[in-house]
This record gives sequence, structure tokens and C-alpha cells, in this order.
Amino acid sequence: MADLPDASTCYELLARMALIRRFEEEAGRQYQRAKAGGFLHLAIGEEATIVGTTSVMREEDFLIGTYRTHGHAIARGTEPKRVMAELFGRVDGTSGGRGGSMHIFDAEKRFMGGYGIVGGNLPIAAGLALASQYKGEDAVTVCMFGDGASNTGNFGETMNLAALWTLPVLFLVENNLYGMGTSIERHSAQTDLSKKAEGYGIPGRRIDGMDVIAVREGVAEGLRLAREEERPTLLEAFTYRYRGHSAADPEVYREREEVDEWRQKDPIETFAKRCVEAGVLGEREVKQAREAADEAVEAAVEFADDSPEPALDTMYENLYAVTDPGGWYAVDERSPEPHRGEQEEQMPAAARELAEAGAAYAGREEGPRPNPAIQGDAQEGSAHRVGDHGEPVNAEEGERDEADAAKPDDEAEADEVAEAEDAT
Amino acid sequence: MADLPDASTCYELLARMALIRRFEEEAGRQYQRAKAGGFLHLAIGEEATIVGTTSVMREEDFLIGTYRTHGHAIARGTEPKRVMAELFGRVDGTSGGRGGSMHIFDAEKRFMGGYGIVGGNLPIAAGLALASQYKGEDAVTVCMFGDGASNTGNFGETMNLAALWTLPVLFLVENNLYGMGTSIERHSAQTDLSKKAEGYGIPGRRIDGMDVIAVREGVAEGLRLAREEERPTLLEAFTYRYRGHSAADPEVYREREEVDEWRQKDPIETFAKRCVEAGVLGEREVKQAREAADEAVEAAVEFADDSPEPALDTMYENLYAVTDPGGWYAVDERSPEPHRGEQEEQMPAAARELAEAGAAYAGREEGPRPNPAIQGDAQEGSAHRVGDHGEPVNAEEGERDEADAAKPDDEAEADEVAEAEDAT
Amino acid sequence: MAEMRMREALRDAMAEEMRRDEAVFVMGEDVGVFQGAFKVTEGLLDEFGERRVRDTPISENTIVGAGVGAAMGGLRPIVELMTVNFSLLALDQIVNHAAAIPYMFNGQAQVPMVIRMPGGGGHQLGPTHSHSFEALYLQVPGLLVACPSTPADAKALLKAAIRDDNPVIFIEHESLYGAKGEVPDGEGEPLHFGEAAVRREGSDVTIIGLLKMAQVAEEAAQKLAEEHGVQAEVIDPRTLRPLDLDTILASVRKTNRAVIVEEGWPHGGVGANLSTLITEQAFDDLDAPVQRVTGADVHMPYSKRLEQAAIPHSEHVVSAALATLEGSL
Amino acid sequence: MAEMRMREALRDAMAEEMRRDEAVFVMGEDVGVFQGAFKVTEGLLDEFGERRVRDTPISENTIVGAGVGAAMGGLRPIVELMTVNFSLLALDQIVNHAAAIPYMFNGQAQVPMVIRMPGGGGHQLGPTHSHSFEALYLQVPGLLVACPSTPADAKALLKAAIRDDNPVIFIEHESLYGAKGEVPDGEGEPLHFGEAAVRREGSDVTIIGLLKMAQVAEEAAQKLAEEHGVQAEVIDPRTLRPLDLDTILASVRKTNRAVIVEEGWPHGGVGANLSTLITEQAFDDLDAPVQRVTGADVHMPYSKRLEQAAIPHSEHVVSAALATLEGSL
Ligand SMILES: Cc1ncc(C[n+]2csc(CCOP(=O)(O)OP(=O)(O)O)c2C)c(N)n1
Ligand SMILES: Cc1ncc(C[n+]2csc(CCOP(=O)(O)OP(=O)(O)O)c2C)c(N)n1
Ligand SMILES: [Mg+2]
Ligand SMILES: [Mg+2]
Repeated sequence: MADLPDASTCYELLARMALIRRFEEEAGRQYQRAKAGGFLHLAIGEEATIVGTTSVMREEDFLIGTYRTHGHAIARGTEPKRVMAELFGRVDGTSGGRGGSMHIFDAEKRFMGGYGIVGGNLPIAAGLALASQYKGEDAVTVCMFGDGASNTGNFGETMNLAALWTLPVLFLVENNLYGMGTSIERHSAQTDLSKKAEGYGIPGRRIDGMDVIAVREGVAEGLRLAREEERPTLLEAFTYRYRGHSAADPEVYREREEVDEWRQKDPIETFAKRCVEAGVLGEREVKQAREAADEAVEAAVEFADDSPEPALDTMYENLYAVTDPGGWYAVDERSPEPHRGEQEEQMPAAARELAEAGAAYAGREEGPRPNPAIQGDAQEGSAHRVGDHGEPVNAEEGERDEADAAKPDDEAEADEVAEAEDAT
Repeated sequence: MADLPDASTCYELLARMALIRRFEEEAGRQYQRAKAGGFLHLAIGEEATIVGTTSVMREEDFLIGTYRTHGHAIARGTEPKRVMAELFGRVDGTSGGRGGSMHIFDAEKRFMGGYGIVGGNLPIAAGLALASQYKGEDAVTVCMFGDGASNTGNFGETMNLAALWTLPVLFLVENNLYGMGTSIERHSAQTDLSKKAEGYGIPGRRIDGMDVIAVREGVAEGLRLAREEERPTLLEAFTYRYRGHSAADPEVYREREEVDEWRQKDPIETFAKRCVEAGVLGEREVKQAREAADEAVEAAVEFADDSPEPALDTMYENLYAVTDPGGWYAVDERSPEPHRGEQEEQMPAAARELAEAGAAYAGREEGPRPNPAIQGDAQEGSAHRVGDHGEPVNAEEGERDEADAAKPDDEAEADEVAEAEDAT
Repeated sequence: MAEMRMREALRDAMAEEMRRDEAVFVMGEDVGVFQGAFKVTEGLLDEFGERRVRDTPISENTIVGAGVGAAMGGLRPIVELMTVNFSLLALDQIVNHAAAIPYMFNGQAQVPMVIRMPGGGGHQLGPTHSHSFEALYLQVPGLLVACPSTPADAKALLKAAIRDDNPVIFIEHESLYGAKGEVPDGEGEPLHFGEAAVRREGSDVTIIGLLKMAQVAEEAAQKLAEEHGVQAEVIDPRTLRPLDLDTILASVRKTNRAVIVEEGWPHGGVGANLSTLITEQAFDDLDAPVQRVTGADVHMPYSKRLEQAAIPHSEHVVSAALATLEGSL
Repeated sequence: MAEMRMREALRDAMAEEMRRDEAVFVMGEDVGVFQGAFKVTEGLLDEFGERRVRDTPISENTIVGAGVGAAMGGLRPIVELMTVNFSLLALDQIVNHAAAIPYMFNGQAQVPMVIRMPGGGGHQLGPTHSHSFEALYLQVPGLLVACPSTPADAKALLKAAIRDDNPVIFIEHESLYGAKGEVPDGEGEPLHFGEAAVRREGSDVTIIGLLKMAQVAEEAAQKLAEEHGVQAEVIDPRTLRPLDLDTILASVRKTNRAVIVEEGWPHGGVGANLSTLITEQAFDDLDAPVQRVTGADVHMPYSKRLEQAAIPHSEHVVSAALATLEGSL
């Protein structure tokens, strides 16, 4: 096991992970209260992979991720309140309320998004790296994506291009063993994802994504290779999401026991314990990190609550950059001319009601979100899954049994768990 | 070196390769005379890979290829005259004149196309294999594609799916060292293409694509694995196209010497020589194979010339299968209602002229095709490149010098040649 | 008649056709163990097993392409793309392969497959998850395009689509999955493609709406009657390829006015196409230019407020209808 | 003024902008060593070297995506897709990324890139290589769409596109690459997007044509004048997003009749969009329904005869124009 860094670094790592965890739990809670809408993908359990990575990046490096990147932005230095405001769809959100949970972005922190299309960020990462190389800057682009994304066409295309052009990029697959409800054995013929890019000339390495120190080391070496030798790498970090894919996920595809086992390796608990045992941090500091997180997240909610909703007449802002001369001098006949319904005073009653409810499933202002699985609105994700204290509810036994009944092959899944353990 | 099969098999292999060669040479000539239009991609030099493959396939197996598949169809048993008629755009063509050179198809011979989109045939191959597996039939699908196609997103996606579902499919990459004008070192980070699918769980193997016997053996084993063990394989056959990518290709990207060296390994010459030396075939039989090819191709041209052009009122035929009941009972308001210009008597003069010229570059009825590079019509491919006897013309010295001047790095290219030689 | 939700009607259509024809199978991301991202395939894995209900990797172009190949090989795949937004990744297989193959190989191969995909806005899914691509698909020769708005139509059209020998783009609306409606008992009859439904009769103006906007059109007609004494005729085209222009024209010839409401982008949309067709064929019958109500010309914003303002509501349709009547009331 | 071919004009535009701005570079399949599939990038590798003229693997979605990333990182990529037909493979990056990013990230990132792609029919390239996708691209908010028909416009529009901070779809027509025309000497001025060109003045009917069809429109006008005494006004929109509807409307208000000619598919095409816009804005000025002449609703057949019959010719435009004048001549 790798050595711990100095005390202040350890504190920072712990505090950052705790902040992200608290933020995510609160986001889940706010989602239940219908303050946040759309899909909500939480990365609870994956904090070591996130924070380990960003902790060894330089300010000028680029980070680019997926639709599960509240934590990534925060790890990169974006204020939690701006992420929360984005979830609330407010003007002070990272994307002014336009992007939502799946499309967080912070140019200043070089957090380059937040993308809703699985695999869509890979070629963009290659392009960012190309820009750095072209300009002779020594920034590295870190591109994070899921195990499921490694099956997309973009994966192969981008690996080849990055290798061919020796781009300064580090690919990091956050292998949480599932792409939505499909376990890795059922979606990828090659379950050792670190090998998946070798055929394109990109070497791979596996790291324990639950151990923030191991992640730091692996990423630091990948950054070095990219920065100094212009050699892209593929890192596979084993990690796990405790929550469902998104809030609607009834999780029929995995066993409660599997989740519980991974919880034993909780990246925050284990790291805190290790720091205390090694005498690097005291119990007091651990507590302090937690409390700081509580405070920051509480403030974030307050801030987000106070932030105004975007005005209707901003509908077309930033759709186009209006440049001149040589650019276009006139927009066409319908945009950004206001469109029926986009004028404040003309907003139709039905729309106003829905909008004012501020809810994905318009209902009571702050009432609990109805369970779409029952209401008939289940989606890629938006059901009732989170308990009062932000802890995942493993549904009542009755429900669970039903879920189990849907499983084609319980044994196969038990095997998966075993293998997954071996892997980390 | 593997043993030769019996005499009649050897004769059949030789005759089939000679037939394809003659066919392709004649196609090139007819293209120069503007009897064939569009792009013309010849596979001259690649006959051993084609014929070696089909010679060990069963009747019920599927073959699917690219836009360079005149030979593949003929190897599968399609009559040359029907392929020629397709090049001429006539009703007796394999696709009734609708598909052209890039879209040959023969359902009866289970030659499943002929696709103009690079990489587009890969997922379709997986689907054909799935159909066989699903129905419990033991047909194997052989999917052929180029080195350039191994960079497409479809490649990675399809490899994974085929491996995951253990589909009875054999992937065969016809590595002719170039994707259009881009040499393999400049388009693929991994130049050992047999390794390219390992990351997806598909083992690879390299074979000498200029040796019809080596191809037979490699493919036979791949077919066995697919058929008996439901294990897909990736075979990389080293081969070479003597001609340009298509007829317009000025070939500035490679040296004349490289082409000449590959010609030394000519699949037909070397195989004929070996057969004769081994006493399996006599000179007379070799001559007979050539003459049979001459005759068949001559007959093909005659047949194609006599075949009528499609009537305008067939414009919408086979756009839709009109099924009933439960299908659609009516087409919509514009198709297949004849459209302006689709009625025989109303065909506009301009169109009639162009159509009657029968030429891609409408000009004299049977005059030589103008050189688009000069005329300003150069394209993905359609220039004057072929000499009187179907042999590639290495352009006059003057032109060649100009072409060389455009090369950024002659040395790099020399290296490529060297490496390419190593590779085979 | 039983009342059921659209997702159940769709599932029943698939299950019935799978029972009827062994060649029919379903594949897509999370259609099996997960029971479908929107629970439309719920229960199918249980009944039909992994051979016929196939979870796929995230590989849209290859999922569709494998469907094309399987269809050419004699099967009848139902491919689910998790949402229309991702169908752009599969467009090459849809347009250059599925739609082109029967024609370019002159009928030697057919591609009897259904590509189901839900879309639309209204759930704050933001810019990458709220598209309406009806207008994109209706352009393509060789495809059939369905866009049902009721559970009964959804079931009957999906059955027709599965039995049809052409590639069918079957567009569903995420907001309608939970919508309830009467569905005929038993297996029911497939619904012919190319038959529009007249949802409400009226003499003053014709309102045409599809998918979720079929509902909005009906709401608008209700309001027009109650608040303005205007009798609107409401038409749901149900399929865009083939399009039942006859029914639409007959209505416009009667009302002399038309409004089209769609959720997609304004430029080159369904409305532009319909408006042109109506104007070309019934120019002299029109007392006012055809009006369109469309989604806003933006990538759907996440903010509930902006999103709601970007989607058509019945008020917009009412005001468009009144505009066609200006001077005549 | 010097006479040059469109491919040379395009190359000059790129070369001049590359000299002017180090951030501009070109990438695409065979743009370098091969000198471009259609020789548009001829000579650029020589002048600018491999860093700025980059051959890519065959990976359309990733080529465009890498362009998006490079643009976000401060460069100004010109991405060449070998033909429009292959752009379907890149549509996710074009629509869900290039077009959406500036908006969905609220202006924090811009995507100043040009995606050049030639298309169109007429060379017997058959079903997978003859598309006209203007109508597909004009639908998408966030994109600019150019479709020049003369060497001078091609040069000036491409320069404007390269300097513009928005993602631009730059559609070229394969049949026009060899077409000659006068091009202003020297660097010349970029041409503003959203300015249509009136190619010929006339009072009887307005004919709108783009790309190759701008030529066909002019031929038709010639014939109308010579053979029918009809004075047609010919307009080339030059860009479809933004669209200079003002110039078109001004003409229609004068002639009271319009014909649109395009090479693409009839359903939901450029013509449908324009016809709707004209009818909406100038309904009372129209003496006849707007006429469209479009490509046939098929995947382009290879046969020269069928292909020619599937593409609009001046005769079709003449007959459409005469149809708008029926009764008034
Ligand atoms: C191209 C595309 N296809 C499908 C989806 C729907 N989808 C969203 S997340 C997801 C699973 C992705 O799994 P993985 O890459 O492992 O990331 P994780 O969610 O586990 O972080 C799917 C299928 C999508 N957003 N984009
Ligand atoms: C998706 C796509 N991109 C680009 C092209 C243009 N193109 C036609 S052939 C070719 C090169 C293909 O090279 P390879 O796969 O090695 O096959 P080969 O021509 O050598 O047989 C290219 C780029 C195409 N047809 N399809
Ligand atoms: Mg995952
Ligand atoms: Mg090749």
C-alpha cells in the first residue's frame, strides 16, 4: 500500500471527498423534494476516484466527464453552491440553469463538462489535448467515462486518434461494474477494461478506485506520461455507485449484499480510518472535515434557493455568438426573435403552473416526488429511492422479492460479485 | 508453406482468380470508355484473398464486403455478366442498375453486398450471424473490410457485440496497406491489425493474402471456430491493390517501386508457377484458365451492352415492400407517384442528353474519359489512369515529378514501404 | 375495452407479436434485466428469455446495424434505442443502410425491422435529452414513420409496424407513457399506416397535432369552443410516412383554415412540411395562411421555466387558431 | 478579377485564413498527402506542413468531435468530411455537441469550427454517395449553414465561416468544384452570412435555387425569357441559416409567384421550409401556390438514366414557373 502524503494533503483529500458526498446526498434529497428536476445521477461511492484524480492535476489541465459529474466539478474547485444552483435551474448555476445535472461546466476551473451522451466526451477530450499540443502548452486533458462508454464507437475511434497523434490525454474509465442496469459481464466481452485500448496502441493499467492514494499515484503517472512523453494511457479505476443509476432505478439487477460489500470499502471511511490510525489526522480533524462539508452544502442550498430563475427573454442568449465582421449580421426569421410563449407576460397558464411548480413531475410545490414506477412515469431515472437521511432505501422486502423474481440468473450475478471483488 | 490441394481445386482457384483479374481489367477499360460511371474501385492484386476465402465457404454461408467487391461476387458464383451489367447500369445488373459498382448484391449466392459506407457492413455482418444463430442454422458470416475500416467506430462496437454474443462470424481485414491515400502507419496507431480486436475478446491472426492456399487455410480455421465453437476471429490478410484507390487516383502517396515489388508476389502468377512446378497443373491448363476468363469477360461485356437501361417508370420499384394487411395501404402524396421528370415522354432534353451519353462525365458517347484532375472534376476517384491493356500507367515523368513534389516526407514513405514488406 | 397506459399497450403489442411469430425479437440497451429504461419492455425477458429479449452494449449504430443484418437474415427485430437523442449515433445505419438497402439492391433484400425510440421534452432532461426528431425521419425515403398519441393507436400501430416488411421508425413520447386510454380487448387489429384520426369534428379551423401535441391540440379545441365559440376539427396524423394527406385536405377544404402544432424545432419541421403540402393542394380553399406552433429554436433548456416556455401549450394553439380566423369572427 | 474554379477559390480561402491566423488548421480524411478527395486542399500540406494539415483515420464522429474539442481549446478547425453522406456518422457530434455546447454551457465555451462537406448527385455515385442534406442541417439551432454556388461566393463565405465563432456547416456541391467564375483579386472580403444574391432581376416569378440548382434556376430563367417571354427573378439564398428571407419576400411581393428548386428529397426539404415561410409572410401577395421542384423521393439510383430523371433540370423549373402563371399569361 502506498504511503500517505503529508497531513494537510490528507486533510484536503478527506475534506473534498466528504464535501462531495454531502453534496450528493443533499442533491438527492432536494431532488426528492422536486427542487431539482430531470435525471439525477449520483456518484456516491466514487469519491476517491474523483478526488484522487483532480488532486494531482495542475490548474491548466483540462478535465472532462459525463452526466455524473457534480463531484468532478466540485473536486476541480467549482463552488458547490453554483452546482446546486444548476440543479435548481437557476441563473447562478454553472450553466445558468440551461444544462442541469448532466451538463455541469466551469470554464474557469477548466472543467470542460458534463455531457449527456455516453461516449460523447471522448473525441472532445482528444480535441482539447490537440489544442494544448498544437499551441505548445503542456496541459494534459483527463477524460473520465464509464465502463459502459467503453463499448461505444467513440471509444475505439478516439483511442486510435490519441495514440496516432500522441496526444497529451489520460483516459480514465470509472468502472463501477454497471452501465445502467447491465453488469459489465453482460455488456463487455472484455471485462478487463485496462486491456481494451491496447489494440489501438494505448497501454492500460488497473487501479483501486476506492483508495484515494492509489488513484493519485496512478493518475500522477498517467499525467506524467502524457505531459512529458506525449503518451496517452488508459486507467481503469474500480469503483462502485451505492445508489441506483439515477433516482428512478429500482435496482433489480444487483443484490443488496453486493452493495453492502462495497460499502465496506467506503472511500471516505477507509481513508479517514487509515489517516487516524497512521496518526496523520486526528479524530477532531475528521470531524471538522465533515462539519465543513455540512456547512458548505447547507449554504449551497440556501444560495440556490435564493438564486432567481432565468428570465424568459434570455431564451436565445448564447445560442449564437454574434461576431462581426465576416460573421453573420442577421439572424433568421424566427430565432432569436421571441417565439410564441417566450414572452413573460404571454406565458400560458399551463406552462406557468408547471414552471412555477419547479418540479420535474409537476405536483405539489415541495411535496415528495411521486414514485414514477407507480405513477407510470418511470424513466431512465427519476423514482423515489432515497430515504429521509439521504441513505439509499433498500426497498421493503415485498418489493425486493418482486424485483428478484425478474432476474434471469441469480447465480451469474453472484459470480459477478465475486469477480468484482477479485478485481479491486 | 502449406500443401497444394488436388488438381481440380487448384485449377478452380486459378481459373477463378484469373477470371476476376480479367473482369477487373475489362471493367477499368469500360470505365475509361465511359460505359461504367461513378467510382470504380478495382481489387486487382487482391484476388488470392478473395478467392481463397470463398473457396472454403459453404453455400449457406454469408459473405459481406465493401465497395470493392466485383471479385467477391464473382468468387461467390455470381455470373460476371450480371456484375458487368450492373457497372453499365442496366436492368440485368445484380442490382438492376440501381447500386452500381459499390453496391453489388446477389441474394441467391448469399453475397450480401457491396456497401459504400466504410465500416457500414460490420454491424450488418453481426446481424446476419445473429440470424443464423437464432434460427439454429450453422451458416457462418464472413465479413471483409479494409485496413482503413478498422478505424471506424463500427469496428470496435461490432467486435464487442460479436464476442459478447459469441456470434458465428469471421472478420477478415483485407490489409492492402492504404485507406485511399493514407498509408497504414498514418491512419492506424496499431499497425498489427490482427491485434486490434483482442481488446474486445476477439483473437487475431495474420495471413499472407497473396497466397491463395494460405488464405484458404486461415479462413477454413476461422470458419471452423465460428461454426463449431461460436468463436469469432479476426483474420488480417496482407494484400495489395496495384491500381489506384479508384480510377481518379494520381497515387502521389506511394512509390512506383513499391507497386512493382508487390507485383513480384502477384497472386495469380505465383500460384500458377507453383502449380506447374509441382506438376499439379500443366502450362496448357494455365493457358486454358486464362482463355476461359477472356471469353467469359468478353461475353459479359456483350451481355451488358445488350441489356436495356431501366425504364423511368421503375423509379420507385422496391423502395417499399407493400405488405398487407397491417402494413400501410397507401403511399404518401409524392412517392411513388411519378415525380416531375420521371415520365419517359417528359424527360427533359438536358437529362436525356446526359443519360444517353451514359457517362459519368457526359461527353462523347464512347470517347476516352477526360482526366478530371485536369478538367477540374477530380473526385474520390474517376480519373484517367489505365493504359490500353488494362495495365496501370505510371504517369509520364513530368506528372510524376509534380506529384512527388507534393510529398512532405519522402523518407517516411520509404520507411513505410520497408515496414510493409516486413509485414507480409 | 380495458383502460391501460401507453407503455402497457406497447408492451402488449410486442408480447402478442412475439407469441405469434418466432422471428420477432427485441434488442436494445437495458431492455431485459433492467426492464427497459422507461419500463416499456417490462416482463418480456421473463416470458421470452434472453434469446429473444437481448440487452445490448451502448453501441447505437451497431445495435441498429445488427438489426438490419438480422432482418436481412430473416428475423424481425424490434430495436429499442433508449431515446431519440441517441438515434443520431445510429443515423448512418438507419438512412444509408436500413432505408436504402431494399431499393439499392433492387428488392433482393428486405429490412423488416422496427426501431422504437422515445423522445420529446417536458421533464427537464435538458439539451441532450429532449429532442423531437419526427421531421428528420420523415425526410427519408424507404422509412415508415409512426408517432402515436394514444394507447390504442400505439398498440395497433406497433403491431402493424412489426408485421410490416419495411423499416419503421416508431417514435414514442416520454410524457405519454403514463397516459391512460381505452384499448380494445384481446389481440386487436393492427392499424394501417397512413390513416389519420379525426379526434374531434369542427367546421371553423383544422388543428393538426402529433404525439404529445395531439393532446395539446384537443385541449386547445376545447378552449376554443368554450371560450371563443370556435369549432375546431382536430386531426392526429398518427403516421408521417405514409401521410394521410387526404383526410387533412378534406378537413381544410371544409374549415378553410389550418394550424399545425408540433414540439420540434421550427425550421424545416413537420409543420413546415405539412403547411407546404396543404398550401400546395388546397391554396384556393385557404382563407388564411396556415399557422404553425412549434417548439422554440433552441437546444431544450433544463430550467423548468425556460423549458415550459420552449414547448407549445394549448394557449399558443388557441391564439394561432384565432389568428387564422381574424376578421371572420 | 481572376477566373478560377470553385475548388481553387475554396483552397485560397483556407490558405489565406491560415496565413492570417495561426489557430486555423485543416483536418480530415486524405486532406494532406492525397491532396483531398476532390483536390480542394491541394497544396495546403506543402505550404503549412503536417501540424496544420492533418490526415485523419476514417472516424467521422471522432474527427468532428476532436474539432469541437480543439475549438473549445482555442483553435479554429476546418474539418473536412469527405462527403456529406458520411456526415450522418458524425451527426451526434454535430447536433448534440457542436451546436449545443455554446448554449447548454451558457456561453462559457464557443465552438468556432467549420465543417466542410461536398454532396449532391449527378456523377452516378449511387444510393450511398449522392445525398443532399441541406434540409437536415438547416433544422438545427446553433449551426450556421452555407451552400455557395459560385467560386466568388464560395471563397468569401468560407472566409466568413472560418472567422465566425459559431459552428458552420459548409456544404459544397461536387458538380460545382470544376465550375469557373470570376473571383475578386487579392484576399477579398468575407461575405456576410444571411445575404441572398439576386442573380437576375425579373418581375413575373421568383425562382429560388441553391448550390447546383442555382445554376439550373438561371438556365430556367433564360429559357423562360427566350421561349415564353416570362421575366423571372432568380435568387440564390447562399446561406440557409441565417436565411435572408427579406430579400426573398421583397421579390415575391413584386412577382407574386415563387418556385423553389433543390436537389434534396421532397419531404421536409429546403423547399418545404421556404415555401412555408413565404406563404406565412406573404400570403396575400401570392397569386398562386408556391411551387417546388425537388429531387425524387428515392435513394439516388446509379443508372445514369434513372439518376438524371431523379434530379431537377431547367425544364422542370420552367414548367413549375409556368404553372404559377397559369391563367395570367
Ligand atoms: C449514446 C447514449 N446511449 C445511451 C444513453 C443512456 N444512458 C445514460 S447513462 C447509461 C449507462 C452508462 O454506463 P457507464 O458508461 O458505465 O457510466 P455510469 O453511469 O456507470 O457512470 C446509459 C445507457 C446515453 N445517455 N447516451
Ligand atoms: C464512412 C466513410 N468515410 C469515408 C469514405 C470515403 N472512402 C471510401 S474508400 C476509403 C478508404 C477505405 O480504405 P480501406 O478500408 O483500407 O479499404 P480499401 O479501399 O483499401 O479496400 C474512404 C476513406 C466512405 N466511403 N465511408
Ligand atoms: Mg458504469
Ligand atoms: Mg485499404
